[in-house]
Amino acid sequence: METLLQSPGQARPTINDKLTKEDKIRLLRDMYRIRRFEQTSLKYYNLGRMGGFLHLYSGQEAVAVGTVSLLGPDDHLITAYRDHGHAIAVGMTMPECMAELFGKATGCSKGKGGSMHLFAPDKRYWGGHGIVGGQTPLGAGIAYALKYKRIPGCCLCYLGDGAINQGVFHESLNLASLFSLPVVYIIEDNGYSMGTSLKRSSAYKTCLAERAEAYNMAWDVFLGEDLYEVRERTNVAIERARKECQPTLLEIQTYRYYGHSVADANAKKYRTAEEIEEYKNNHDPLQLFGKRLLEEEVLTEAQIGEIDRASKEEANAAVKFAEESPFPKEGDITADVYWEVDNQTEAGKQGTYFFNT
Amino acid sequence: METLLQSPGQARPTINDKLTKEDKIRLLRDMYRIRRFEQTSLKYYNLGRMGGFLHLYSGQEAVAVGTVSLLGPDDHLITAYRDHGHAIAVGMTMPECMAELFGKATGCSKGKGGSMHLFAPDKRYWGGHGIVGGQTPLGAGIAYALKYKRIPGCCLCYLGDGAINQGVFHESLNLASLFSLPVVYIIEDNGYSMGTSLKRSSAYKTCLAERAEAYNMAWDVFLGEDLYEVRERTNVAIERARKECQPTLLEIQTYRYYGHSVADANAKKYRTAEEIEEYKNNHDPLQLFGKRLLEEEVLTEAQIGEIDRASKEEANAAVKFAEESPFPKEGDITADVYWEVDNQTEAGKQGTYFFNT
Amino acid sequence: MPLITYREALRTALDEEILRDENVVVIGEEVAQYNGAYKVTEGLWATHGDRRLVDTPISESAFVGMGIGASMLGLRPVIELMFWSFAYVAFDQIVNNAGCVRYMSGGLINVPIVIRGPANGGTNVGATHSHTPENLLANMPGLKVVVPATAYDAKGLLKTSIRDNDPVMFMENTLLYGEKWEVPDSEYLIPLGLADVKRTGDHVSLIAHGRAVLTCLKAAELLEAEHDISVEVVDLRSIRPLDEEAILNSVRKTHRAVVVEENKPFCGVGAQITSLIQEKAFDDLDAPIARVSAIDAPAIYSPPIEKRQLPDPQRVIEKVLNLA
Amino acid sequence: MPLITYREALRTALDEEILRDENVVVIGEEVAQYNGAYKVTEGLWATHGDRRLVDTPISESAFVGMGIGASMLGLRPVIELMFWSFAYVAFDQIVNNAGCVRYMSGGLINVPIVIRGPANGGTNVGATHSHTPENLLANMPGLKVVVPATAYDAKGLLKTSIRDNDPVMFMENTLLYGEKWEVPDSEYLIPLGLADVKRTGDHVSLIAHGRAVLTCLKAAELLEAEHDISVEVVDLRSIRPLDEEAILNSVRKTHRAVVVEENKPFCGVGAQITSLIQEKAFDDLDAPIARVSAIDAPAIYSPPIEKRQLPDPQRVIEKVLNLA
Ligand SMILES: Cc1ncc(C[n+]2csc(CCOP(=O)(O)OP(=O)(O)O)c2C)c(N)n1
Ligand SMILES: Cc1ncc(C[n+]2csc(CCOP(=O)(O)OP(=O)(O)O)c2C)c(N)n1
Ligand SMILES: [Mg+2]
Ligand SMILES: [Mg+2]
Repeated sequence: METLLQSPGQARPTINDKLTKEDKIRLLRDMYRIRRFEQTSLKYYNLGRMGGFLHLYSGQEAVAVGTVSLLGPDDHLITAYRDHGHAIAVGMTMPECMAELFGKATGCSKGKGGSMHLFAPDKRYWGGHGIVGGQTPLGAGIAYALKYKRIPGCCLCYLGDGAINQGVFHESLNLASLFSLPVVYIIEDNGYSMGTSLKRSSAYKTCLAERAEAYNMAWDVFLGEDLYEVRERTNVAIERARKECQPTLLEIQTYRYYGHSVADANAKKYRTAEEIEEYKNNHDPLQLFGKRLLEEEVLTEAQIGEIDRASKEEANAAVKFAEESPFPKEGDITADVYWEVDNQTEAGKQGTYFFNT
Repeated sequence: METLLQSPGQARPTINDKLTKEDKIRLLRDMYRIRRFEQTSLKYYNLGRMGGFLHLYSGQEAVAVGTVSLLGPDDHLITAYRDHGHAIAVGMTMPECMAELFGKATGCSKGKGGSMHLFAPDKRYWGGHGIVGGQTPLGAGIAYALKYKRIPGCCLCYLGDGAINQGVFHESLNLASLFSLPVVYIIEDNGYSMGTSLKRSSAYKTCLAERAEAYNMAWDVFLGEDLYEVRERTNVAIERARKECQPTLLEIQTYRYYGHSVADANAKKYRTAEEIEEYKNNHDPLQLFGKRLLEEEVLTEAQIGEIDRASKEEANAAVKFAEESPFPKEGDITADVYWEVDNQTEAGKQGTYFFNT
Repeated sequence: MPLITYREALRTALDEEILRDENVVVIGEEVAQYNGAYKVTEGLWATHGDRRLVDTPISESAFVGMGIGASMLGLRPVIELMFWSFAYVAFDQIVNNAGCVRYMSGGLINVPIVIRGPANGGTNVGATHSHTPENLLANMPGLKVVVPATAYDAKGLLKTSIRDNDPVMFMENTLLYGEKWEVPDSEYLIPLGLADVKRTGDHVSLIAHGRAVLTCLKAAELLEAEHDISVEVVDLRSIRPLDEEAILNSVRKTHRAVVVEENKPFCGVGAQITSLIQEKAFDDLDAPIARVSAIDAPAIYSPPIEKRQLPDPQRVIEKVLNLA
Repeated sequence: MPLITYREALRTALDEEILRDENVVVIGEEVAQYNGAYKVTEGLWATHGDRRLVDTPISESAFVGMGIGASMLGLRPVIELMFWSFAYVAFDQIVNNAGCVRYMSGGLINVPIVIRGPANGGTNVGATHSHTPENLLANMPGLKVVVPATAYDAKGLLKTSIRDNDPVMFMENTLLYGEKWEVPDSEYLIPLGLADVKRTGDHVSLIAHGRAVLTCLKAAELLEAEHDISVEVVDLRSIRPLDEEAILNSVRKTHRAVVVEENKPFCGVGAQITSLIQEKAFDDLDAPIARVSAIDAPAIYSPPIEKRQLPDPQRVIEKVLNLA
């Protein structure tokens, strides 16, 4: 399949034309909300309020917000461990998200999953997966279920540029193409997997998305800093999934400002300070979309400032909620393991489910 | 990488020109020896003399014999479970091979591996692997060791057309390309994985080898019925490995006459009798090479008949050897598990290695 | 009652459940057009077509994961592994996705998937093809593990497993596919977590699962006939959930136990059963609990020797006779 | 003797073995330029360069398999898994290739590979990242499993493992990397299969491996101080080979045993140790063997609750006090 999608950089304005003023403001606000949520979570992580990992999405916001904004009621998504952005984009509230990071019983996963494992199936958001590449066949499976049930929806399945070297992703691409599944794989290519640059982890010709060629699958590669562009290019793939029931592999080039996780002591060793600054100054998706909306006279500088302030406030309120929430109880450890046990069905009462406890 | 290797079908005669008359006779003889060895093993399988699976190679002989004939003292090979052809091509004697099928202590693996798990490390033949695709990173590892030790050799790693959909193969291709490993992956494309045709198992554009493009790796695809052609085209890849320390993915199109294994009850359901006959009549590698050697006046019909007869006799003698050989003893079950135990080192005597026995 | 094979019992279970529930879909290598590598699904593709029986490439990790994803949306995929040995290329999907997604989502998701196929040695296919992973998977809270020993159990347990709302690892045995048992025509279900006393006795309890149950039944007959020892045989049927009460009740009656399995011994199912009995029925025991497992090495190919590697009635009898 | 961290002990072992043997090569994600995700390999790339420290893509299955292939030709790869939890995407390579190739070749091949990395819960990284697969891998004849509890043991055991001619699964613990112990400057080796009595006592034996040993030592102190119970702590150090004699000797002296592990209970290492003791020291036991394991669920994220999921001295003490 030739690079059907590789139309020149210029996004045709059709899909974005449909956006109302309110839509546009919501898109900008969601990017701010993600940014401020994460910066706030970082502060409390450093204060010792949460454990484990915290993989920040800052710099990549236009990808989650842009792509998720295209989804309708029959569309689904699933991603990896760098998952706060997608969670908030899809409508998870900050308190339930923050409480999860704090390990509280009020968290979206009752404090059981943590930062890497956020879930909101009511919003058709299927996680939050910690094993690199592990979500990729699940994404195919969600698409499979849609097709099986004859629902014309799709599943967006995100992964990192490092994740493309997990074998299961390759197997999934073959299945998706062979079975014509309505899945859109989105490589969020931020140039690094931990401390390893793209060039050091992947052999490729021109780009990673080109690996789709091997499976006779449509693909596209583009910059992820401009929210309109993200929407425009992703929409082609989503339409292909919904209307033709065909998969696509997208590579959206983006950047993360922080280290791999907050614990990444090397964050500034494998990339230069200049590289990071250059992106922040010239490619920041919030700045770029803010400027665009100023130009479009959708918003004033002051209004953007207000959005920013409100986002911070919302994040702080989420912290307050999280701090005041209770931890799960020790007895909760063995809840939510088996559906049949949790629902006290006959099956759940037959035999021993938990041992030596 | 453009299809560097896809020169037109016509093999340039250089590498084959170096073959002496004796070489040519040996090549033909080895194909006959494999064919007759397997037909004989089939007969005794049907007589209940062996257990488990027996995956026959008949129809594919020019691939193993042609490719292996190019190997020098620093070259290695590893394959899947359809491994008798490679074993014999590499110089394993019929008795030790047959005895293995019979599960005898005199077998190449002392009756421990069976048909799918033949090994001859002294001949740089590293198996015989039963898990589809499982040998593909091992092949990269053998090449890795050669490069590490600065030995200018290569490793041929064979797999089936169905095996290309195991994730680990894709991971291995990326590693081989990224690390510039002297490995030649050879897809023995016989058109089917068990009862599933190529089209039903793999999404691809023009051929399977083209998947190498994704990894910026050289590749080639050609017919495997003509032994000269196999040698000529494979030699390019071997030279690339030895001299440039670069990997190649080859797809050699071939055919198997029997079912997937002897137990394949459907052997004639997923392909037509005509398809099988057509190959046997017009593409049989033994017939074709025999004809070629007649044309070249290397051999007479009678001499070919003599080769055939001798091969059968050798196979029958191997059966006799196998039948007269002892089975392993029950006590042998726990031998060959740990090197340190087998060699009665201090380490092998410390602590308990085997339990409840 | 009609005598049918273990294979037919499984097939009937699949057939009935496909008809009963639109969400049941059978996925795996060669399950449709080829009729199944071991013919468990024979005829189902002809009857139910492409939508309900789906052939896949040799990509266990992806099609197991696909099944898990689809099950999150309410499908009830029955994934066939041609051999359970091939689960090791899909191990991450089974453990981390089937096993942990419910937990990590705080109970928001459930994964009603069945993964099934043969898990046994004894067919001379070498170590790579002879794994018995019931202990590995039962180690994982979140997964269920079922190992039927007869056609009757196979049918009733498979139907229950398909209707179960949690992931069930269902392990069959190629050596049993052709064996026949009485199986009623009418529908029945067997709960998971309910052991079956396959033979009652007073002097010693043999506790087993899968094909080892049949080995125990043969041993029991011989022990009774030749040594006047009255043997009870407890078939666990499901490893997780586990019917602890049935095990303990039997041991409290007989005061002696031999745990028999075709599993490898180290951290095998027998180790857990032993640990359970000695913890909860210590004072009832008149002798140490004995164990019979596969001889501790990778599966040997050599056909007559592999037979000796697996527990046989003789080894069970010796253990029973040696009980203090 | 200098006090050094568990991490430094491992690093020194690697450094010494890299220098000693040209065939030792360290391969894994971020082990070279990044200095290791947990800094175990810090500085080694700077000293030894690209040939001896090799960064890989996130392809565990391929680089573990590559290591196995290379080891067949005489290299001694030390493969770092960033977490042992990620072994599940490489499980087939570990079990079938590292574990079975020697056997299936009738002893013609050996696989002198070490696979190492942290295998522990307790760091609030959720279920996917908190697996402890020592029981799964020790189940496999052909593999060796080593779990050091201190810096001293970590160094001596890692050096031995690298020189061992069989595949060794070496499991560390992120919670211990920063802890210090006395470790001599001079070279020493610790054999596999040799347990270490970390504390002697008369009334009860605590048998443990890995970090659970430290939990037992704390419990022992408290039991002695507050309850006048004299506690022996046996550190298995290697799970396979296993020092059965050390376990049995201790139990024959104390007549009581509690087996402690951070493993999940069902078919965990504790089950096998229990099965061993009751089989071979039945008459020496004055009480059932008790077990303490991780509470039986996937690892919970919530930091204070995950602490409770793992064995702590209090749980060990309660079990000891409850021994009949
Ligand atoms: C199978 C597996 N191997 C390794 C890891 C550890 N790990 C977590 S994230 C990561 C880097 C992934 O990079 P990329 O896919 O580019 O995603 P990004 O972090 O840039 O979003 C690694 C190595 C893991 N979680 N799972
Ligand atoms: C991981 C795994 N899955 C499935 C199988 C069962 N199996 C053995 S061979 C085979 C077909 C392989 O076909 P192909 O790769 O084309 O090789 P061929 O048999 O044609 O030589 C299958 C499905 C296996 N051995 N390993
Ligand atoms: Mg990345
Ligand atoms: Mg094939």
